[in-house]
Amino acid sequence: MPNDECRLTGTQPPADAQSTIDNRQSKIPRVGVFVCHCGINIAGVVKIPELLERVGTMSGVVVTKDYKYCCSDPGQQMIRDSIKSDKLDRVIVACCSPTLHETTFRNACGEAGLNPYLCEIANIREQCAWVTADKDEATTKACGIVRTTLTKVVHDQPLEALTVPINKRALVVGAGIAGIQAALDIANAGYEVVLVEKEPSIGGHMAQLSETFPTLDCSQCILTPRTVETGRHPKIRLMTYSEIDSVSGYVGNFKVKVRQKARYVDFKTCTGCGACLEKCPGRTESWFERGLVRGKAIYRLLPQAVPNRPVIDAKACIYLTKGKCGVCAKVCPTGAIRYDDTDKFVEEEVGAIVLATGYELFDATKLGSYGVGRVPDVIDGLAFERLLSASGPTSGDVKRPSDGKVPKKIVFVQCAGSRDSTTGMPYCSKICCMYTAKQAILYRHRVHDGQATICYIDVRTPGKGFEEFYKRATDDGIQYLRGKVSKIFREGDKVMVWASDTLAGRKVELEADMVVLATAVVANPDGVALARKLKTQIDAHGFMTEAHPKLRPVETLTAGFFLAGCGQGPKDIPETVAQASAAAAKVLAMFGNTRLTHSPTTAEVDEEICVGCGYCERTCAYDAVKVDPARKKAAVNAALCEGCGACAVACPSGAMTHKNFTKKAIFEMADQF
Amino acid sequence: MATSRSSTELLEQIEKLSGQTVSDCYQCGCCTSGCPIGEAMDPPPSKAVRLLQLGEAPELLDSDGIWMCASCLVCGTRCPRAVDYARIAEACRVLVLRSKQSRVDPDTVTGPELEEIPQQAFIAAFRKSSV
Amino acid sequence: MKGTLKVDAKDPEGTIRGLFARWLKEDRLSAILTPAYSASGTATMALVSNPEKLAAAAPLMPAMGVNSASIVAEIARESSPNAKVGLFLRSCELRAVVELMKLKQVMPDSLVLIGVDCPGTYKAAGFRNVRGKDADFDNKHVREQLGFAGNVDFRMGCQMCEYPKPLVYDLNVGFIGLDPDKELWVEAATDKGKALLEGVEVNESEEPAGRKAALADLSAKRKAGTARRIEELDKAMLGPEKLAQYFSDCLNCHNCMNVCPVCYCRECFFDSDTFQRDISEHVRVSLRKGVTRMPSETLLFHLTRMNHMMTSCVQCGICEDSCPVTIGLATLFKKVSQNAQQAFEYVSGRSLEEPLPLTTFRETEFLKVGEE
Amino acid sequence: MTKYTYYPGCTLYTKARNLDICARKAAEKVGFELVEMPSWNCCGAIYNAASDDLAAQVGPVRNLAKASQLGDKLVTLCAACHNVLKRVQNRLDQPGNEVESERLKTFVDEKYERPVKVLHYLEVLKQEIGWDNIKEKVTKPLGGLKVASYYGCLIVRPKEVLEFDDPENPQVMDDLMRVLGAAPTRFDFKAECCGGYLVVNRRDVAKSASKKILDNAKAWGAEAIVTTCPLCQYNLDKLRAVTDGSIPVFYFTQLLGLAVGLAQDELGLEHNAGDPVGFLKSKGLL
Repeated sequence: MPNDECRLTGTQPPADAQSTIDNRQSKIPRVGVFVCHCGINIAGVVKIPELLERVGTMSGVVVTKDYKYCCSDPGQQMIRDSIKSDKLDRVIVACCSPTLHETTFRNACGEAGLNPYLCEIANIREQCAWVTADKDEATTKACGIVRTTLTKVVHDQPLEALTVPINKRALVVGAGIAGIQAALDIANAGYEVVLVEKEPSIGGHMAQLSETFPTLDCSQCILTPRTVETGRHPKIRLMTYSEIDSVSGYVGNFKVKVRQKARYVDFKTCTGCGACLEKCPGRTESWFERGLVRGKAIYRLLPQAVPNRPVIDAKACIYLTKGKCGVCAKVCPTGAIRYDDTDKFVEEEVGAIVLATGYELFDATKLGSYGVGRVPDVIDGLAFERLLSASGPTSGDVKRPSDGKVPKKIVFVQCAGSRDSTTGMPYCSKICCMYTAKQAILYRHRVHDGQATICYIDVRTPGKGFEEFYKRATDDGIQYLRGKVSKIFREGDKVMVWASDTLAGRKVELEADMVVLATAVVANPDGVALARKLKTQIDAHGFMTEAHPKLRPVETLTAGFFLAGCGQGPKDIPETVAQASAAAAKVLAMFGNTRLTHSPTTAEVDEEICVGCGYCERTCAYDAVKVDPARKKAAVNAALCEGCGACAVACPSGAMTHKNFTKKAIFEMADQF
Repeated sequence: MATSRSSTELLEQIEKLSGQTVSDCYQCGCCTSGCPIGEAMDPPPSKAVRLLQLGEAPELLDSDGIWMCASCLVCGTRCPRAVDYARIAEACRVLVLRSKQSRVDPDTVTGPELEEIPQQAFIAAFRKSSV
Repeated sequence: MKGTLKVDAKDPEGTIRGLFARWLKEDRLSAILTPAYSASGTATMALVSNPEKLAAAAPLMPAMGVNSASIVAEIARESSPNAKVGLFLRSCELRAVVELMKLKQVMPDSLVLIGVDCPGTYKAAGFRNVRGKDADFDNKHVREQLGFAGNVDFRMGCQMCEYPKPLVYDLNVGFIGLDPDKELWVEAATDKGKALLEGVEVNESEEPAGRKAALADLSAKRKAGTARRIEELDKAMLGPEKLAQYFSDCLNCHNCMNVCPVCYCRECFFDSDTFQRDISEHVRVSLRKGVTRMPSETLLFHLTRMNHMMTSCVQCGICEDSCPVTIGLATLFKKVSQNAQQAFEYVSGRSLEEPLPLTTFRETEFLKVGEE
Repeated sequence: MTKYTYYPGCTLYTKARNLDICARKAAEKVGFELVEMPSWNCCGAIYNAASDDLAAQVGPVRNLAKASQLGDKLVTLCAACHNVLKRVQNRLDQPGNEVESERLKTFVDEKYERPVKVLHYLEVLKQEIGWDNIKEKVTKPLGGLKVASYYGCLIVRPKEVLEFDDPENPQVMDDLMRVLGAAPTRFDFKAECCGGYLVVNRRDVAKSASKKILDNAKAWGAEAIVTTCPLCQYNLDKLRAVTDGSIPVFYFTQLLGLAVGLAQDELGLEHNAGDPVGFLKSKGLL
């Protein structure tokens, strides 16, 4: 902090200026300082006896104590006892980061009758012991950190935690296996769930898959019971072909606006007989079949779809684009076709939201040298799943797209866009090693004399039964070639692959009938857009960020939002299901309470000073601050406020302040250095 | 041996001259896969970088491979870790040439086609491979 | 709508007063805020509602005592759709009004922004002496406009002004690059502005090339001068030691803050109890170095003001005019705000639509920071 | 008629006259003029990428300084010259490189007036003239001739410096061919290296690299190949002629000249290998 003291040379402050002056202070609070050794984490660097002695002389400190592990029960008991016996009205615990144990120590203080918000953490582990080598310097720094915290704690006011009621309904966004699992777990616990899916039916990418690694059980067979249960569950309100328009409110009390896209089919009247599907002449690219076949304008994703009702793709429908045709309406026995259908908006009120927005595959046309789009027999892994799937366009026969011939040689290209920080994504997509092995095995099941070569950089098999599955692939005669593919091109009806064998140290040219790219897994772009709209955190690649990578893996930093599935990062089916159940458990744990507590360290407005310029409103990331245009005063919705302090910083006059982080306290803290 | 410097010094020199960090390479082999003359290059790019990673810079400087790179830059363009092998090869050549050793002696290049080859090729070849 | 307006009797100011009279008589405006002379001949601002009293109005007066945006903030804080007040203001004043509108401190609905070209102004204090007894001084000044452009007696803010023509207005009255004895240039940018020109005999045309060139020339000269001044300023002020020196005369009077048109807080943070220390704290701070300059925190005050004002500062330089110890605030704020605004590709007062830089985030901004 | 400062380079004055002459004459047909820069010197033929090698940059810097006195654009045609001049210009302009840049400029007598935008002839056609305007000037369309456009390495890489086109699947020359009435074929080796200057002492390597390019073009059904670079032209055309003669290789400027109505003797076909005249006659283009 800049200050404008005159610069005179040769004038040194008296050695113990600090305590001399502090002891003259008139209003002296009673502060107890408890120094934690954190085993040797702190005590190995900071000289605890010296720290205690120096802290003991600070104004307001009436007692200093230390203990090997303050967070342990005896450690907490020491604090509780001291509050009573020494009549403490403020507590400082000098220990690790407040993210770990602030709540622990505040609760301990609360149990001893001290307002929990009069307890502050002085972080002398991460901010001192771990980053300072010299013991004397570390001790002085720890002393400074405690002194600064002391300045703050004497300004602290007792606060009461806010509580808000909970609406015990949940919203689950995305009905792939993650969303389905989370919805079922919550619904089976007896709470209502609104399950929103943007596609016409549920199941997500899992419905596209053939068999699953490492057990080779049929994806459809294990998924269908779940989709059916979801469709029939009395507690689940299923909204397919729908998207989240907006979310307002706060944890426990969200208001969600859902846009139900025009389906042009009345789901109540439609029986799902499929007559319309046969007669429709409109053609379109089929997302679900990965472009392997042309779809129809009226379509359902698959015959086992839940709900088993078709919708019309307005862009491909001849009637809706040109006003002629109307065949589906003519053949429909129940008169369910509604050409005048429009988007509808539905409002739902929920208390918790599970985001299970899933993944997509990286756009392989960006990998220019791989010939995607130029060479028809270069396809991605999901397209190959459709070729292998019994419900796919070839009923499970492996035929290549260009001429329908059975490919005798397939080259599988791993890391197509993964682990690539220049043209693709820098991370490992995690599932490709195993699904490529599986696809090669399944290919050899279908085409017994087929040759499969897998070009890889590293084979990663960290999962139960994975390494054994990899061995099964090599036992089966599948050739593994270590080297990233650089170029794929066409020569006659062959697909040529330029690879290398880095183990032998040479370049290799492979001739194949077909190439399958294990394209990188990326966050679903619609999920990314939704996260941006909801202002939940996403990482540089669009994956949603968990509140803590180890200890809070299914929560977000925005209270009330939980994560499940590949929207948070690439993962396989068992991991996805486990995470979905964990998210459901978090929701249920929240629903086990009647009211939610909310930290009272929120922003507040001094209306005497506020002129309503709106800097705070525009700075708030949580929509918690609004300026009343008539009164020209800002107001804080404490239930929405996350206490980040951005508004208080933005406010030029100091009308906006942050409870227990007043500017006065902060300036005085800064003055300590 | 191209120079009398130690392997560590050579690696430092190569990294400085090329602006590349050899530890960035994770040996995926993409450079070797894509090299249009990869079959003729010994060692091929990925193996050359591996030699540097292993502290075998002198072996690389003595090799034939560094003289085969025609700086078409395909390897660097496709490298997932943005390592430009063409610049590493250039640095290696420069180090050899600066120790007054030519790879190609202009006088030894003969043949009837010499009449036809565009002079840009001669200038380029001699700039890259002779003192 | 734009074009030239004929000037009668070589009296451009009179012609403008004529327009004022017409607008007030026909009730197109209920009052007009304009530069005017007081009974004793001092330069001031006046809110005129009675067309009979227009004689005191001096729309082309080359003097400025306050940035009138401060006055507008006083009178138009609340929305009042029935009033129609014309603001006859210079470029820097209108730019400040625009910033205050964005900051919700001025309600736009009751106001009509009428801009006027301004080649530069003298300080209002003492202007009576500059002007002497020459009643036609203002018109004369307008006639020899560009001759005065490099006038070293002008306010420092004016000497560095690159926007002699207002940027946002409903209607603008111009004379730079024309012969103001014969004609003025009028330009309506909005319906409000067009309504004022209804019935006025305007010879519609494209903006004369001579006017464009004159404006560009003036702007370029000023920019060059500014660059030179900033270079000098850098020598005098860069670095913590020199910066402290630069402000060492400061009396902590806060005049600069009080006259600043875009400094809009009701209570300055520096007047709040944040900086009220008891004596023991003062002594403690003093003990660290042995001596503290009093009053304390003057440098912090100026740094904070730069920080708070940099994105909205319209560089009018009125802060320097009001400084009793003549600290070079105009050049300083020119530099600071220009740099800050360039960083955000923002120009204060350029547009009502451009969001205030610190309230928005563009993913493309500051991509280079930290790359070195 | 817009005039552009033009840098031909050594090879275009000798063994690649057919590339140069057609370019100058065709330019006038489509509406611009190439004004040759006076007293130009060698570009160095190949860019030296060693970070400390300033000496190799001096030649190009002198050319750029000279060009900067004449205008803010410099047109090149030879892919090698283009690559070198563009990369040296980029090195001069690179933020953070000011010290080196100033040093380089002190090595030459010519005053460096301003940064020069180095434009390849193809970029002039696309960006400055525009396909529509060229289309209007086509008097003898190429009758659906199936051509594979071969760009080589030097005009597409390094992509962030050359900023020419997609380095994996460039399109500019394909677009030009389409405008001229030809039918560009798909082609997977548009920007693969032909072996370049290795032809000087490793003819075998250049031959096998060139063969792959020709094979792929033929596999995609190309009847002819177009090039932008004298060395590519040599490796694909004359070098190949001694191994397997089967597909004619033209400079793109030759086909451009043909389409905008240059006379046969202005096309410099005698410098091409094989029987280009017979080929063009068989296609009804001569």
